Amino acid sequence: MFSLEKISIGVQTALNNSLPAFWALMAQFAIVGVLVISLFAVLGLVLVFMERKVSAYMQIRLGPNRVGYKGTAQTLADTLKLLVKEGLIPDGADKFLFRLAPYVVMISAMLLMAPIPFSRNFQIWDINIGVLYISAISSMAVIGILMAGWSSNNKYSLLGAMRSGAQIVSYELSAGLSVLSIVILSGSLQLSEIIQSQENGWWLFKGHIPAVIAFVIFIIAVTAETNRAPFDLAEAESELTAGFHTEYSGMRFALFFLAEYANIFIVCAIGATLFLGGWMPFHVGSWSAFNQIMDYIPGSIWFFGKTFLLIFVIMWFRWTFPRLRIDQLLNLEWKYLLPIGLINLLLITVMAILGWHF
Amino acid sequence: MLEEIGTSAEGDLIINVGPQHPSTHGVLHLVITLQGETIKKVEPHLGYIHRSIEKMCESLSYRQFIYVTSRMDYLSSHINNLGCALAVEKGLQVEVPRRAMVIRVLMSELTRLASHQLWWGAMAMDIGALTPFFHAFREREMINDIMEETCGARLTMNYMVPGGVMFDLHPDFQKKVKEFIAHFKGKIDEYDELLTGNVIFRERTVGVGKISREDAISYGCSGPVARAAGVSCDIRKHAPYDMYSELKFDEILHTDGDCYARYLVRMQEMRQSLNIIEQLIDNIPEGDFQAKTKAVLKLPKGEYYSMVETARGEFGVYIISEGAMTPYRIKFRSPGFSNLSALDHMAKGSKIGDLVAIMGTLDLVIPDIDR
Amino acid sequence: MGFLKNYIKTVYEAVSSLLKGMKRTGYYFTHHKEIITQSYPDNKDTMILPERFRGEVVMPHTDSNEHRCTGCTACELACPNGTIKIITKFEMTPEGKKKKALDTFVYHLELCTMCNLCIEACPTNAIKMAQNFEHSVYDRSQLTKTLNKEGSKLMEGVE
Amino acid sequence: MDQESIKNRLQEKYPSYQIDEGGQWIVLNVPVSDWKQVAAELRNEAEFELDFLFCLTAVDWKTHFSVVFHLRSILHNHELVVKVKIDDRQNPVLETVSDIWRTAEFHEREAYDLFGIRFNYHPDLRRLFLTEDWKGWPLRKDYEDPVNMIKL
Repeated sequence: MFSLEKISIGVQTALNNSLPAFWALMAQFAIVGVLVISLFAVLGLVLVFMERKVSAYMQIRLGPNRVGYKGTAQTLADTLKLLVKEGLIPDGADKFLFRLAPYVVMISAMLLMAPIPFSRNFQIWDINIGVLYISAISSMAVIGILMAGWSSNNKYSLLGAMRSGAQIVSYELSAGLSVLSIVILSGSLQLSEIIQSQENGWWLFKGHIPAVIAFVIFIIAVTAETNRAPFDLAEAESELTAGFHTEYSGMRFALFFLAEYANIFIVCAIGATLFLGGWMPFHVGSWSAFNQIMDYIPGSIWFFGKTFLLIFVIMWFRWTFPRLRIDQLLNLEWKYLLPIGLINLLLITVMAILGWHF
Repeated sequence: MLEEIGTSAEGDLIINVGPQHPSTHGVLHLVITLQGETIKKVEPHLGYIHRSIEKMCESLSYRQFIYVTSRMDYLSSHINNLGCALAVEKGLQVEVPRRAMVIRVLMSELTRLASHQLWWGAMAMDIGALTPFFHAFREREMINDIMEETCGARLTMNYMVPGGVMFDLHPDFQKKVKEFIAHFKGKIDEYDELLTGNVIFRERTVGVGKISREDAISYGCSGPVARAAGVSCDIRKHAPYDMYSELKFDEILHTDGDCYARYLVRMQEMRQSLNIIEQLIDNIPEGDFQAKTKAVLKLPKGEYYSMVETARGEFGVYIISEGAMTPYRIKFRSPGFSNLSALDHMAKGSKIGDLVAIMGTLDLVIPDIDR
Repeated sequence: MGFLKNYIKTVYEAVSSLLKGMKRTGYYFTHHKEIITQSYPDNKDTMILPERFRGEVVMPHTDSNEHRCTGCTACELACPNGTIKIITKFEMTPEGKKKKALDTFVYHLELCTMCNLCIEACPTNAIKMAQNFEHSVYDRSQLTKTLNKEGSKLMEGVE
Repeated sequence: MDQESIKNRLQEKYPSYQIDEGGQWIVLNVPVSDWKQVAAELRNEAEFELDFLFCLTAVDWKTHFSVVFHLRSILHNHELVVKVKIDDRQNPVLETVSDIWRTAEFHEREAYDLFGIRFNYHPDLRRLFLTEDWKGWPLRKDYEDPVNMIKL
């Protein structure tokens, strides 16, 4: 059976046998770096194409269908276009920060890749405070956005950045609370253990209704955190033209664009890991025959399937809903999501203590 | 003309919205004074597409000037043309054949539907929902096809001529319109599903951009903007032209005067337009489609004013004739111009997002404002 | 308790209204037959334009290179934009009389608004509207066209 | 009110003004000096209540200007046309009515922009369509612009 775990272990032993320990580690770093960067590039291409097709079908259009087989190379063509485009820096911009901002956003997205388990034991860094690490790093992206908005010397950008700041900081709370509920249920911050705890069923099903509520809140909160419609106030096209990246063009814009999609992938991967069991196949309690059949599907396919399902849901949101206003956005967080999240967390705690979950 | 773009003396942020901006639908330029996200003042700067159509018309004959008016409010070009044709007919004392009148009303209502559909999609896009735009265009495309078949063009038809219409109806017209009615009746409920009931949409529009009845009158608002504030101002009811006095339809009135009321007025107007088309489509009388008119039209000395209800409101044509081949002076009263003047009043104290919603529900067509 | 009931009701209504919209877009996502866009230049061969569609003014010629234009300039007068310029010449009739005839029919497509007034004005049906709509060229001067063909003459019997 | 009673009522109220009829609507000719007061009366008196200014324009008669106001009463559904004749062609001035009908603010700016008629006490009398440095008043009959105007 195909397994990413075997490949990674094989590579590791091969490296350790042929190189001294330090250089083996360095070689591992290099391999991981190259893999992450290429994963990002592939993700960007795939997700942008997916978004275009999803939006097209929802809008009764055909979508890209000319470049490559059924338009699959369209995003590649667009990337090439962005690469050769001139990257303008507006007069009066803070040039250093202006250049730095896309990298901050991008790097924070890349760092988030570290604790995500793609398959059994296929994980860059199985840190024991994985969930904490994720919530810490994911708040870093806002610095990049604020940097971009401020350094552009453009009022639209500034407004967009300020909106984004208020939005991400508030929604971090709800996302954190719903992540916490899973931490309480599984009793661990380590992602591999959280997944292991879902061996007899995913938390979404094991945790009764409170887990479902936490899941819904999580999806809403991460949609807001990644600046996706209906919460795309930071780049609200009809209000702020393009928000914080109004002045960006060429490759710098492409980095922002890529980071947006990479962020979507990451938050969906986290959602899939926490609530839907990550690479863990669909298991039902004591049905061992059923569970064994499910095990024949490799973990990585389960992981990507779940992640892309969540990504599709987030895209579905975007192509259906109107945008909220900034005050309504904060209302939604502070008046609805946060209180519901807190009560929900209390319920889950009670449930976990009394052992009502499966 | 433009202030030094920066911050005002009080430290407020001054932002240029437009002339190139996704939500101004054209080249409208608004200079807005902001305090944080709250709007203190909106000041429109017009003229980016000013062509001085009124001056142009002074050198065009009474047949020729009609086509120019399609370029004002291009979304209700039929109705604009109709207004001009009515004004000329008033001067010429021509009796328009009944068939022509029915065709004119049918075309006007189809235009109104097409315009409202485009508005629906564009307004949804302003508010942030991108999908409705394409759904609206699906139905609009059907109307455009009908127009193309009968009038020969999709947007600027120049179909109305003094004394009637330019061509007879296409043989397929009735069939296609019936198909359209059957199709659209199902789809308008989908419109409601997608947007009307949506909680985010309601949040964005209910209570936003309020204008009271008195203010609406004082600002000269007309059309759905005024009717949403409770001003009964439908020209089709108050000064019926062509066949409208014989038709059964309701004037939609709401009293809230906010964006949501304007939205509802237009949505219900679409149903009313469908109703009018249904009444007429099976009762198109036989006969001429154009009255006999002289090759060279000369209006007797005098003043002629005709009003029609376009999709945006009251469109007036004021012709002053000195008895020559060309008008001495023409004034077009465009609905968007007066509606725009109320924008500052509506948007004061609301957020930037609201400004976009208000502009969306005002349904501004910039060439109509600039002329 | 009323507050809590209202609160739950608002949340429920909000969520159900959102789901309704998602149901609609989800329907279209899964029903690809409803797609209405066409792949424009690929479908050029099957595209049908209505015969009344106004794309460009043309002057039909018969096989023997005859047209129906007498050079009366009615269309030139009817045109609101100065799109048409007719240059006439004097021809000798067999009886030895001088007769006005068309020399060049200049048509400025770049000025034309396709308002159809010239076609309406023409007493001899010499011009008509063609259905082509792809007018873009690289040089503006190419938009100024001469409608009567080289060496063409007036059809017999058209006055 | 129908046209006849409007006419009678106007004659009673403004005996010195010329009233034209025969057109579509009754036309009341008001001198420049009285305009503001007449406007307020027409707007506020219950029997007229002409609260809807639907068209405001100016006409250049080569010797003089006339500013034409089309008024409607939403309540009574009757219309009245008021014409104000401005003789001074060099320096045409009229008092603003933008405080009576708010819509006049834009319309007067338009008339100022295109005809050069100044409206005194207007809150914000600037060019509306044209740029501030535009020379001349395009809708006047004697306006010449050899560059932008194409004579056919």
